[in-house]
Amino acid sequence: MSLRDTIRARLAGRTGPAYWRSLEELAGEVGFAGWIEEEFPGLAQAFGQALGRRHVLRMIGASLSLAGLAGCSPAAPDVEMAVPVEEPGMEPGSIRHYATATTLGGIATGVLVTHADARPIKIEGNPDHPASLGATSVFDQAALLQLYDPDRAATVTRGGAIATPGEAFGALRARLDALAAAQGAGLHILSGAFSSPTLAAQRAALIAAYPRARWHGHEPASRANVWRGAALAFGREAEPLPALDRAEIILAVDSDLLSAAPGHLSYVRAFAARRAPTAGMNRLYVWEATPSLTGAAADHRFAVPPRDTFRLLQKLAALIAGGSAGEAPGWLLPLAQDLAAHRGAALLHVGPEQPPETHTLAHLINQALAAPIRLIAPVLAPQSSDLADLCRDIAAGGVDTLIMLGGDPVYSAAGDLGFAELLARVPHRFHLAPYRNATAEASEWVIPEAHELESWSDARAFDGSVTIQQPQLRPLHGGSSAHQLLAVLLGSVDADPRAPVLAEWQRRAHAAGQASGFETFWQDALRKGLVADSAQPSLDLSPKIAIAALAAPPVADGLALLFRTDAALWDGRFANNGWLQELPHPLTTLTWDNAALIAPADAAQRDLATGDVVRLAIGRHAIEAPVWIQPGQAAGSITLPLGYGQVRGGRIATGVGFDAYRLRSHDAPWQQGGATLDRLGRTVAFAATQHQPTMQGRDLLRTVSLADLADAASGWDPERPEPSLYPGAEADRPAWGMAIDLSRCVGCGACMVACQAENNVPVVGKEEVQRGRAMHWLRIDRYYQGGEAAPRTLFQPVLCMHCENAPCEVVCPVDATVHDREGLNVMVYNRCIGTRFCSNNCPYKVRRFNFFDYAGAEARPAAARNPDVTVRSRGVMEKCTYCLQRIKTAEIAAERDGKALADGDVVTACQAACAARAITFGDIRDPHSAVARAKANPLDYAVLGELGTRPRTSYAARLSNPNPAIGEES
Amino acid sequence: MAQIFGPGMDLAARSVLIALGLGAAAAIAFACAMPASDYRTAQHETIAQPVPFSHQHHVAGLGLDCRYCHGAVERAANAGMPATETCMTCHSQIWTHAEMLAPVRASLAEHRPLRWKKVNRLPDYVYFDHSIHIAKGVGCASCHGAVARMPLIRKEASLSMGWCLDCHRDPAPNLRPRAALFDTEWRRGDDTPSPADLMRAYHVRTAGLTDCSTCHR
Amino acid sequence: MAEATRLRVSAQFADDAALLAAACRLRAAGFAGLEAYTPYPVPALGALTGRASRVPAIAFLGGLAGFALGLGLQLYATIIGYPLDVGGRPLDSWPMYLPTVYEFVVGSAVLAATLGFILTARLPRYHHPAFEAPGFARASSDGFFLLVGLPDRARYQSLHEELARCRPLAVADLPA
Amino acid sequence: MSDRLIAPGESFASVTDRVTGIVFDPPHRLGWWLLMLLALALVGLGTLAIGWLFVAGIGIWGINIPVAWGFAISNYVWWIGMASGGTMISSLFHVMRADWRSSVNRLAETMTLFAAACAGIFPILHLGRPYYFYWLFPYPNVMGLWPQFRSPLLWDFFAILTYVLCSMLFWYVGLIPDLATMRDRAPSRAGQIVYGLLALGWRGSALQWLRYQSAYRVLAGLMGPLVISVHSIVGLDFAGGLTPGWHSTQYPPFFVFGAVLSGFGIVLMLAIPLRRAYRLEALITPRHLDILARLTLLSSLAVGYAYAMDLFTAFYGDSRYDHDLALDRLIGHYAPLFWITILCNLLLPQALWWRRVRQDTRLLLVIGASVVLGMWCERILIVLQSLAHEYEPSRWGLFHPTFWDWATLLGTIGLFLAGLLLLLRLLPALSLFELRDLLARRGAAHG
Repeated sequence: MSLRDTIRARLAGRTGPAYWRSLEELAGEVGFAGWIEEEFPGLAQAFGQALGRRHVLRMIGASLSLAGLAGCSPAAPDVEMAVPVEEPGMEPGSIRHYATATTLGGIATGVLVTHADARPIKIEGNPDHPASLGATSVFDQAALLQLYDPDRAATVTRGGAIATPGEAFGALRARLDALAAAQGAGLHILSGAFSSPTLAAQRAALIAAYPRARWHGHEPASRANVWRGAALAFGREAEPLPALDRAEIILAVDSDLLSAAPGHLSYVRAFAARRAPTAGMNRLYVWEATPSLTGAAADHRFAVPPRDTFRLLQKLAALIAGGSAGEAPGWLLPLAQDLAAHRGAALLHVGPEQPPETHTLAHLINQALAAPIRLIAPVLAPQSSDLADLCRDIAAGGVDTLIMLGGDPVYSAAGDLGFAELLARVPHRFHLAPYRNATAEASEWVIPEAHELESWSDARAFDGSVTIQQPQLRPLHGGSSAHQLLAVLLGSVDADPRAPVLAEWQRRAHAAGQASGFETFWQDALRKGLVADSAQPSLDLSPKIAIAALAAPPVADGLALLFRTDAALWDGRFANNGWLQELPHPLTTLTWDNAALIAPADAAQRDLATGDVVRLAIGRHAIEAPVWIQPGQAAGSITLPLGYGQVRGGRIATGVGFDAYRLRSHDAPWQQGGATLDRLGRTVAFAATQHQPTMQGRDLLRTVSLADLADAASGWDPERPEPSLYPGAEADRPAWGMAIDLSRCVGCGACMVACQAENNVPVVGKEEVQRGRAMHWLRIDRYYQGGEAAPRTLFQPVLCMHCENAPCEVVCPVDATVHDREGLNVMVYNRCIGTRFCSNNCPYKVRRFNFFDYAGAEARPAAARNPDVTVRSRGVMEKCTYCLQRIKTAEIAAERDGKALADGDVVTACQAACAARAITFGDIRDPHSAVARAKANPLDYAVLGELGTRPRTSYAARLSNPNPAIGEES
Repeated sequence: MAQIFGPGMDLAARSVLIALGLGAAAAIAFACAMPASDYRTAQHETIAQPVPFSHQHHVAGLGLDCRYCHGAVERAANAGMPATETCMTCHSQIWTHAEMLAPVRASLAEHRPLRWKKVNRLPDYVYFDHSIHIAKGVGCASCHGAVARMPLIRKEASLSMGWCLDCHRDPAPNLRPRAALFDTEWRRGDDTPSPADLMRAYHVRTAGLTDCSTCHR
Repeated sequence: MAEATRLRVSAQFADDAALLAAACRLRAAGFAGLEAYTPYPVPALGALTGRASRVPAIAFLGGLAGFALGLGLQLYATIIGYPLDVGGRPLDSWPMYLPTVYEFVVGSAVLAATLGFILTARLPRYHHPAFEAPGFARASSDGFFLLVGLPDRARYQSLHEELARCRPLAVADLPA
Repeated sequence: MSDRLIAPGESFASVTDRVTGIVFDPPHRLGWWLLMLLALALVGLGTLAIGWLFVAGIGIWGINIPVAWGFAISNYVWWIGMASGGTMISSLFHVMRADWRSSVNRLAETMTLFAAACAGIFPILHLGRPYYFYWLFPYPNVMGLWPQFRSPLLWDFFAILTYVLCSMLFWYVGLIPDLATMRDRAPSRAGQIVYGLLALGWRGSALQWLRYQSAYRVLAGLMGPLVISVHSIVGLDFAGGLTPGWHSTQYPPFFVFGAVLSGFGIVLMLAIPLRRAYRLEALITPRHLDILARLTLLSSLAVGYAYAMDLFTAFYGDSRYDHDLALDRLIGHYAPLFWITILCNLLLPQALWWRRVRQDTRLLLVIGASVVLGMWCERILIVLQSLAHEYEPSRWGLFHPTFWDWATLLGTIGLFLAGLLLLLRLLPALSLFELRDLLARRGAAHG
């Protein structure tokens, strides 16, 4: 081949961003670990082990993010890597996205992983995936940090001594052979909830091979109540999927509809879409014992103690049926009428914490209302026996070998099971460990578990749709997946991570007689991140029981303890994740801690103040926990968030908060009565990011009820933008602006974590947060309105307003913060000398300062950072840039390819993450741009506009749709 | 009373005072000039590389196009360094046993990267994009100089912020026709379109080119 | 003043009045090259020298220069040097430049005044005949001295006579 | 009592002996050394604090967001205020030909010098990246960048620079004739040479005096406006911002009042022990103290007016932010600071209406000290309390000083003390030639 041809060949079309990777690419790209070692020797110990030694990737991008600003003399030469062999997708500066899925409690959310220079640096939602629709949750965003967590289990150990994977698998085989004679009797496997068809198949195969082996399921946040409730109502287990887009009236009972329920991102999308007068605004009623995001979004929220819920629901049912409720709160009748009046467009949703009976009752009422709800078979693989059974078997001495697939059952088992003690009696204990957690400590063999972004697998979304999870890089710590481990149990010799998944889907293809088209199917599934039409079919079920015949669940008397998954740590699996630890809890704004939430009335009665440590006891179990006085908490109940107080499992996870599992009962996992509370006279200092609960009557967060809309519709700021003596901005460039719709925002915080991930925002730790030095560029202010007992909760995301007449700029003595032609308030880190005058002069207080070398102190590997964003050094100011790097990337691409920038070409990280589509960004010059249209909303206003700062970020007032018959008071 | 100081003192004192004044002025001038000096910018310096690669030989001698090795320059922010296999396309045929090329062969054999020392280096907080400069008609030579005449590569421009600004304020003189972008020996001729024409042809707009956000993120 | 002279005679007086009287007398008698030294300013003596101070003028010029420099520098930097949009303010926000200009003015005026004084007062001058006058050390605490220079010995005698009439505390010839 | 500015029976010689005696034959050597050691110990502490600051970063201070300015800026304003007061005394009253100034101006100027030095440290220390402070200078650089001249901080930078420079020149020019005196009385050859060099060969000829007086008058005339501008600009550092409680047109004069008050306070604090220790009662007479006391009273009233206006505009105006802030000032977390300020700066000085108080040096000392303390509280209050309660309640937060905050403050106090003590032993503490001038014009007897 002549030279010229070679050149043409090399220059020949490398196309734009690909959304998937072929198997060949993958084969190449698993070399990540290799170059990490080459490029960041320091990282090797950060990962606690010497890393792989395969292909070395070119690493320019990351070297940008390495040193940050600190002491770089232009003369100092540094190294530029040249790879031995060019791999596809490793072009320097190339950005690619690869589809996969993250799971929570076994249920999948489809995501696209962004790769810069062939390494994952960001996670976005997968627009094609029903559970994501392009949005992400805090957990999805934080999965990236989890992936790079240096504290993850890294080595195979036996009894604490380092061993090799070969030895571990060998030992497994040995146990299996030993038990084979007895058909596997004595072989027990413990796994979390899972929806993976492959794992289900492997389980079936294993049980087939060893009929007397037992498989136990253990999920701390189980949805069993939901299915049992359905079973009671319809004779078979089912999962209700509310169609919020068709719902006008919604009654959520202790519901996690907008925060945690499988598919909540899609629910939020549908709910928010109808929070506008033009969209036939829906109305949300919420009964709940402990405040939740759903409650905060409600038009009417009623704090209902757990013991009353069922009885109240019965009365409601009676009222809807046209009967009488007897003695009931005043709002019940209007509510019932409202529901009844919207037959076919009204629905009830009940959270998994409510006992099955409540769910049954709700199902029956929904049936009566012809509610827009679809019933499907539960997407999680059924678990015939649970942890309690395992404990019984151990106690009976029938367990010879226990294989624990992932998780941390020792920590997350209900206290009354005494699993930790029982586990010690099992002769052979294997743990596929994500971290060196309590379970790993208690196990004989510890095999590091590969992160789901490192491994091949598959998982179902809330509606059953399957995503095939493809690894984004080779396991950083050389971990294995559950599939690999089971493959070994099933006798396969090589531990090829892809084989089990590929085999399962080939089998299915054969079964469906589509073997021929498999390759295309497979590539298609990988590219889309979705297996076509794999959603669960609806079940057509009819009630098998009458409301009257329904027996009330046992009510918990006395002081009730409510156990809830944590907004940041879920069931504790994210405890070692700095982003989530530092993510302020939406309602308390608490970071780095959990607290026993107590109602203001109860606190007053017991003379408790926030921070007081109390002793909570049920029976012989007791814990010590600091209380937090939580407005809106139902009197007589105390909420204990799970997931904290771990003693093993990483530098960050340990020694934070208290462990509520110790008080948890296996049979009543969500609520227990008859607890006692004693003051200990000690207090702890919390690290909350907001200390002022109310708005002080200031006009920062505006609210309007649908009824008063007409009056407000005239608009608040008659003259916008306010007249100014100063010269206006040029019209020759885009004018970037942002509109935030407070009616849509549910305050989940996904935008905060997305921003943190995108912009290399450092984690500062509890002490620094306490000292008021949290670094989030984007924060969510939480204000209460009304009385402590039943306040209204309002959320307002606040980021840099990019004021046209920016007060911060005028006071900077060195031009470190100035405007650019596109109206961005630019912060030039490398020019900043740190006078902090700009922060003093910012009325919105959106500027953050590096009081210490926060970025340098992070245990996070430099390779995990976004190479397109400067890492800030000590002593410089920083703030939201409207994702300047994304703007520039889009602009350069457009200029290079001679195209005009189109609306939507630039999407900020927060905007992308937001399920509610509360954030709109774009060019406000163009009257047709989405943001311009959003700002045309009469409810649109500028916060503190009277100061003449002319912010580019504006807000649309929060619209509520209260029932006139009830009124705003509650 | 006697004199404390001799007759010579006045002259001495005055000269000392004047010297001090001049000295201070000189020191300040030096401090201002220092950052622009070659010593600080490493301008015109060559750095020892793992392989003494001669651009002169490969570009002027063999007539290789810049893009043969720096393939990403038209598409990506970073021009990119050639993979070892690129070197081997030829050197698997010629100079196969040259001592000089041992590191190259080793790199391919052991899958270890060649670690070239960066010559044209920007601070980490500067985001330079090769592709847009090429697309807008700025040739390689404008920053990298006449590489075709460099046996060992050296830094031709100071790459100081002021130097970047000179061009960002008035790009016209540094634009060249598409055909000449990768020709480091190109000189403006009579048939060359005028700078103004080139500005129009490439749709170069100077508004905002000196914004901080153009280079700093 | 009296550099050209060979002979110098110093006379010490009891107080400024006596010194002043003596000075007037000698001047009337046609003696040139008189220098009077006092431990504190005696305006009348100053008046005798018949010179006015140029220091105020120098300071004023200094101030003018400071004004030009201060304003020029800021206008250049913000309009030509590197025009930037700062908080939407116009490039020539001259009212906001005035405080700095003011400091420039005062600063350079003070500097000019000081230098002006040192130069016009002919300082530093470490070696001077006056220091050889007996007891001259007291000129900086409570001594009042008159120094007379003579071109030649012609009027030497008459000078001594004149001085004697002024009742000095002491009279001395200084070594040439 | 006598309203004399110099006790009877003082002569040129006696005055000169008294003052030069402090240098050439100092009394209380032990006491001086003890004080000096104390001062140096404080300097050591401060050096430690600053060293750690550079190693660890300004995170070691209590500052945060919203309260991004803390002790550093408050101390800076406090010191610069006292400095300004000193200059005010020596320059303004010279221009007004106020004779009484003669025996305290040297003290005031020297105090100014070191107060300004202490002040000058803080703006640099408080930077996140202090090693780049020189970016505030307009100098040609490879980045093609200039300072941002609209920033009050930059005004401040130039103001301080000019102020320190001019104060030194003013002080030195004022010293020249006295240096000559020291030269002529120095017992040792070395002393003669050193003072001789510094005196520039001053002879006190009629012509030199002529130039000297006009020059000094010009300098004094320039220093007055300068010092007023300096502190007005310090006021603008705050008034230039949007922050409620700062954004007020009266800040520049308000800050000047405060500066003058603290200046008189500190001069009282220094003059009284000094005249006692070095038997200068004859030169710093009750009359001087009486005048200083009256001026203290006057400026205390001016400051009181400013406080009143601050609250009045807040409550009278319709800005709810200012309103809330003023209320918080009266009863909020930082209220104690406010009331201490009122007590020290406004109430205690009212005692000076009574002649008996003005004559009692002990009481004067107490009042002087209380004013200095009060002014510190005021500065702290202005900086902290306003920042802590800005526009968005969700961002309200408090400042808690750390050990290092205090250490740095003490360090500068030590520096101030050490400097004063040193110069006390090296230079005439009072302006000799002006005292002579005074004596001459008062027709006092010759020695």
